[in-house]
Amino acid sequence: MAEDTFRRLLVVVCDLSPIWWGKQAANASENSDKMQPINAFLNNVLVFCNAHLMMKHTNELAIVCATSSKSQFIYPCPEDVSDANGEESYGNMDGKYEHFATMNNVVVDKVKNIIEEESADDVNLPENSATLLAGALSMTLCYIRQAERNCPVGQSMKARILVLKGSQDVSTQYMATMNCIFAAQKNNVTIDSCLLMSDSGFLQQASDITGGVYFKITKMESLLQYLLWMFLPDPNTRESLVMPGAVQIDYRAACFCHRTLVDIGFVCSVCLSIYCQLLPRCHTCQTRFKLPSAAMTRPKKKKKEKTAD
Amino acid sequence: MAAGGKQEAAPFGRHLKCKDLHQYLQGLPVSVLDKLYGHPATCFAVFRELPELAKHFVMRTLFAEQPLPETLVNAWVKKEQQNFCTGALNRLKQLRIWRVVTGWSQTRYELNPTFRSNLKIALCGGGQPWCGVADDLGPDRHSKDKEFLDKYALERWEAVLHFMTGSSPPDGTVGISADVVQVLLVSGLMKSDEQEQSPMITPSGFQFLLMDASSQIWYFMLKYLDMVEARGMNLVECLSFLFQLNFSTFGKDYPTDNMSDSQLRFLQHLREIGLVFQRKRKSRRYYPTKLVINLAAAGSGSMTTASEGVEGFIVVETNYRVYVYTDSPLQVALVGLFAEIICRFPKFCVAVLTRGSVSQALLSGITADQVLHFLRTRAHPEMLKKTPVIPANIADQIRLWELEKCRMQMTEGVLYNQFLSMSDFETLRKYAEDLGVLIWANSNKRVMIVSKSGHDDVKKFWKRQKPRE
Amino acid sequence: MVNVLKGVLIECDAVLKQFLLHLDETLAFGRKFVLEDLDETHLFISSDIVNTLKEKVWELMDNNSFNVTKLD
Amino acid sequence: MAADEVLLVSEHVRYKKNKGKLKLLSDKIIWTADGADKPRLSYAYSDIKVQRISPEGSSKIQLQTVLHDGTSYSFHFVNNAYSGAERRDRDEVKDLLAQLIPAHRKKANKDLEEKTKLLQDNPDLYQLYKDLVVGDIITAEEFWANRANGQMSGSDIGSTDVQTIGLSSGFLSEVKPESSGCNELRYNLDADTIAAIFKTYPAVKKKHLENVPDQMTEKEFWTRFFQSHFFHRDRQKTSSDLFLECANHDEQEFLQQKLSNFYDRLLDISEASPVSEQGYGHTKSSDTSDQKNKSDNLFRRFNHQSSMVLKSYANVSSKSVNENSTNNEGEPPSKQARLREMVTYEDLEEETTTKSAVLKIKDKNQFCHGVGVETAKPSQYDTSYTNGTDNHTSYTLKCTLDVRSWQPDLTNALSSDCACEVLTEFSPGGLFMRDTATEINNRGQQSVHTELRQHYNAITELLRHFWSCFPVTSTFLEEKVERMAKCLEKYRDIKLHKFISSLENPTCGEHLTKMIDIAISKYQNLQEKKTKIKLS
Repeated sequence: MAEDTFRRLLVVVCDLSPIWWGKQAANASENSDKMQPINAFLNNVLVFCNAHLMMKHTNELAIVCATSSKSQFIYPCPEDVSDANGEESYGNMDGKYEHFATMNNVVVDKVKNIIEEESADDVNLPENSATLLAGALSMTLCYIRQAERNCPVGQSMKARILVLKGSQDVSTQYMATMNCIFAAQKNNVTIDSCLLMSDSGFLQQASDITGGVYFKITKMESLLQYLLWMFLPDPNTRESLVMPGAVQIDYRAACFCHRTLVDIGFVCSVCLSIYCQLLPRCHTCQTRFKLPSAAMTRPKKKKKEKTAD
Repeated sequence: MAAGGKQEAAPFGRHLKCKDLHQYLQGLPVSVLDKLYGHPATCFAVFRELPELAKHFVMRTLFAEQPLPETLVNAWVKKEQQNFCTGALNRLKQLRIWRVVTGWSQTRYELNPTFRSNLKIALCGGGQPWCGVADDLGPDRHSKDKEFLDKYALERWEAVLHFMTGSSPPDGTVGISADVVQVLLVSGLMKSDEQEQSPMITPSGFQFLLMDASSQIWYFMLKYLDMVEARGMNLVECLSFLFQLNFSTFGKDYPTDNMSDSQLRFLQHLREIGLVFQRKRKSRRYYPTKLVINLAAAGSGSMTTASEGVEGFIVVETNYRVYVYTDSPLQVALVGLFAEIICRFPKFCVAVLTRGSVSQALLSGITADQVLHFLRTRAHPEMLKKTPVIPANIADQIRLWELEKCRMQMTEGVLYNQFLSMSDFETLRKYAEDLGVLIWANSNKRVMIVSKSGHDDVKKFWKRQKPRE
Repeated sequence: MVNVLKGVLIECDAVLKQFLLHLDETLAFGRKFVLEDLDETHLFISSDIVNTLKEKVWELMDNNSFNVTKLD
Repeated sequence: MAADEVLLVSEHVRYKKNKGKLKLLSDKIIWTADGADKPRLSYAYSDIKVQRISPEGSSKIQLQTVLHDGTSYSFHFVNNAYSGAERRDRDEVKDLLAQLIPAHRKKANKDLEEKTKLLQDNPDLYQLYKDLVVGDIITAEEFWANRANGQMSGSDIGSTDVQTIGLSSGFLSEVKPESSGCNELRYNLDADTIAAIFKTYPAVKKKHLENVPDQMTEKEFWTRFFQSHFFHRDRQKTSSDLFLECANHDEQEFLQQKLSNFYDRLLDISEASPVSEQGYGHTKSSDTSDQKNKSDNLFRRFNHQSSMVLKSYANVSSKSVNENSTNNEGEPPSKQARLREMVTYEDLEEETTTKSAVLKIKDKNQFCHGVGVETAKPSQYDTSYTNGTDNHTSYTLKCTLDVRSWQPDLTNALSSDCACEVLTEFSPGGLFMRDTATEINNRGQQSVHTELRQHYNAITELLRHFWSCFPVTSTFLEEKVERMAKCLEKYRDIKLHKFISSLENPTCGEHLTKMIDIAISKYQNLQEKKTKIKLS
């Protein structure tokens, strides 16, 4: 393998939706001897992040957390530059590499803050709140742009995103998410998706479009090993490793009118907006459709790729 | 420099080869190697320098404690990349990171348990802190900022280089100790004449000077470590300490508590050449400098451009002019090794690359690649924005000048001709070939040349052959 | 019967070989030094002349090289 | 319909002992029993394989037609008007049939050829044909009738574009004379050659029409033609030559053409000799008139050839052009376009930038975030996910408590057993590495995919038939609608159900069934309306 001189930036986007994790905890509470799911999950993620930094001294890391009310950078974040210098208590208490220790401590503090705030805000949350995946992705992409610009002269950076997500997709986010995905594709940013327990159509598309890996995990206790196996190798290394075959991708789009996922829909011939029902006029570009009488019965076919499964 | 170790005939002097970390470790006795893995820092450093695939092999087996059949490991890698897989496996075996487990029908590998547990500690925590449990020193009253540390490090290391060039160091800097001089002498970078007191720089020394700072330090450290045991110090302790420094944080102070005698002595040497800063010999804290952080990566030659933090100062133009923006007489002297200085100003000088100046450098044992590497690693940030960093015509011309030297290849030998029969010729040719002494042969002309050393054997063989016919 | 000659094998490009042959023919060193003309790129010469020859070739290169930087 | 043109009626023809009339129409043969309105027998000439007549001296005067599918029909001529009347009737029919059958067969063959070619060229269509026609869902005629508008017309357009095949300029020399000694040459002329000659020399055709049956025999005519053509064409014209007139006539016609609409500004064939006589600095050659005459003759022949070629081309193009040409100068637009093409130079033209249509988005916000939330109805996800506010808050609380108690202990993040388990899953043959298995699966899906496409093709074809009948204005359409509705039902019940039940994911077929259901319900509505009308 040719020695690649890229700085590799990994941005981990974690879904920390308290509702979803709380539900997981409730489900798992029967065998209560085990660690709480969210704690176990965070531990695993931290080890994985350490592992990424361990691979090469030029590797970089960022962590974004997304909840149902906001998305936030938890590492690196501007405040802890001052924090790290001030607080020597972060110092080495055990044999962990001190950079890892510092990073991990920052993450722990931040995550606790976020969850506290989240529960405080809880009252204001709308009923159907869902993880703000699109927002987190947008922030991540901005961060990556900035990181690429700030890259020292003579060096270049390759960035990828790893999304760790448990809660389900909401079709209201379809537009924003897809825009993020295409932005990532344009910027050559790979989006890897690691799904916890349930599949996500958005992320399937995200990984497929950007050339990343999509993987669903059902055995949470082995999360770390899955992460190390599937997501530690960067896209360059993956080419020489045998990876599991691709999954069937749910390419369904959400219609622009009701945000429902449709197998077959109506597509505006001018702006390509998708509708789940026939409209006399396109909401997006105001094109009037002159409908032949038979059009009602012969809608435009948009065959779904998925034929089985 | 190159890790692969190219087998090319060097007509003028020998190349200065710098082993990378793994080559160095492979050269160590097995017992030392096993002991080294007892410290997380070493495992970490060794891990980071592994080939990409090998790293993933280790990560995949780090938590899974079961021996793996070789075929399984091979199945992880795509068919067309199998040679990388074999390479990675060999490296892991040579470094004793993966061990062959006996008692199975197939070859099975297992991660070295010491390595596993210590790498896990580095990754996940647990175990003892790297430098032992120490009392909190509290904030340093004389704490130094990063600029100071950088300046200090550069000054100390340049003092060593100044000593090598024989030029007088700038005023106010302390000279170097006998221990360091000894390392320079033993490593062959300098040699001392019988008559003269002060040692002289060797061709290898010139090559050394042209390397980038981190490679220089790495090379120096390797030579130093070779002598550690002779000085009665513990190699394993020193190496662990070095790797510990390698992973330390710049600008942070570390306590000297819990350090062994060997390590304390080692620390003083490191202090002298600028790898760590310690205010006083007895001070209970020290600061690692940028020179030592990520040092282990230097040997692998992954740094193709100026190392981080050290600003480049050389501009090369397509008209063979070299502009050097520095006030360091040492750097100017180094440029002067292969370029004619035409004007000098404070903090700036202009030089020009000529055939004569480059030939001079080539004659003193410096290779074209080393010259180019020097220019590249010290290139001005503006230069770095261009690709290639060095203008193509300059790079090509320097290489061409080097090739000029190699237009004739001369090999001493003995020529055999006027064979009476083809069979005679073929027998002798075959014999010489098998012996590996045949340099050249032409069966049409029935002429062959054997090397001088092989002549005696071939002659004897011929004499033995002759009477029988 | 086999004839044995001691000397130095020179491997060089065809152009340089012609130059060496020219030196040989014009008795540039006062005598012949090429022992055997082997092929396009190989010559066998007597070993005592090697250093003089190197200098001569270097001189040739010097004469042939065009010094860009001296123009200004 | 031209098909109804009656070419011949023969009364007093018995079929299967029933009296009736035999009519030969322009494209089919029908037999109607006496007193009946509708013909009992009706079949196209193209279906007839062969006709037979009863032998001379047989008591019954009969004519038998054998069709391609093997069935045969015998007609007994029983005209008693006078003796031999039946024979005369029969012969009339026979003669006409003898002309019609080959003519229609040719046409039919051509049709058939075109159809097979179409099927071969278009595998989807072939599949459709197999599904619908071979599967007896619709008849072949219906299948093609629907195509006829689309594909056939397409091929017609194609054929007009195709140039009529020109004649080889050396066609006459290709008529190899056989010399049979003693100064005699024998030419074997076939119909093609004659047609070619006629085409090239319209005057000869005219002469042929004038002279052949009356003045001289065919053979005599051609003998004289060749004699004239090869021996006198370039010589002094003798007045005795029959074809001298022809040549003159040709020239006259040629002049006419010059003035007629074949005149082309870009093509000057009026001059006898395109070679300028001015000599370009040479002294004007004092050519003998004889020489000039010879070259003039040659040029004239060339020009004649060219004008004939142009004429044949113009015949084709003017057909299509004249229909829509209303230009005042009497020049077809194609010619104008050609002229324009000749006199305009691309690089002198101003650069025209094509403006692409700009997407007009009324409300950017709406485009990015979708149409207002008020239209968004709560999806099923919400209820299943949060399951009411109580759970929702309790979950959040639980999670908060969990995180609050979190003391990261990374050393136990992963147990060796779990890691080994995963390792096995990723080993060849493990849960995620069933490469061979997935491959087979994929192949299966591929075939499902193609099958699904076939069903789509077939059903849309049927639906096209179905919907094209609306509005139902004639009984024919009514019948067709009924038939198509039945076909659709049949298709759904037999083929589609089988396919859908074989699918792993039945939703794929939903759309197909839905399309059919809509059609069927439409048909049922129609039926209901009809019955209502009838009742009222």
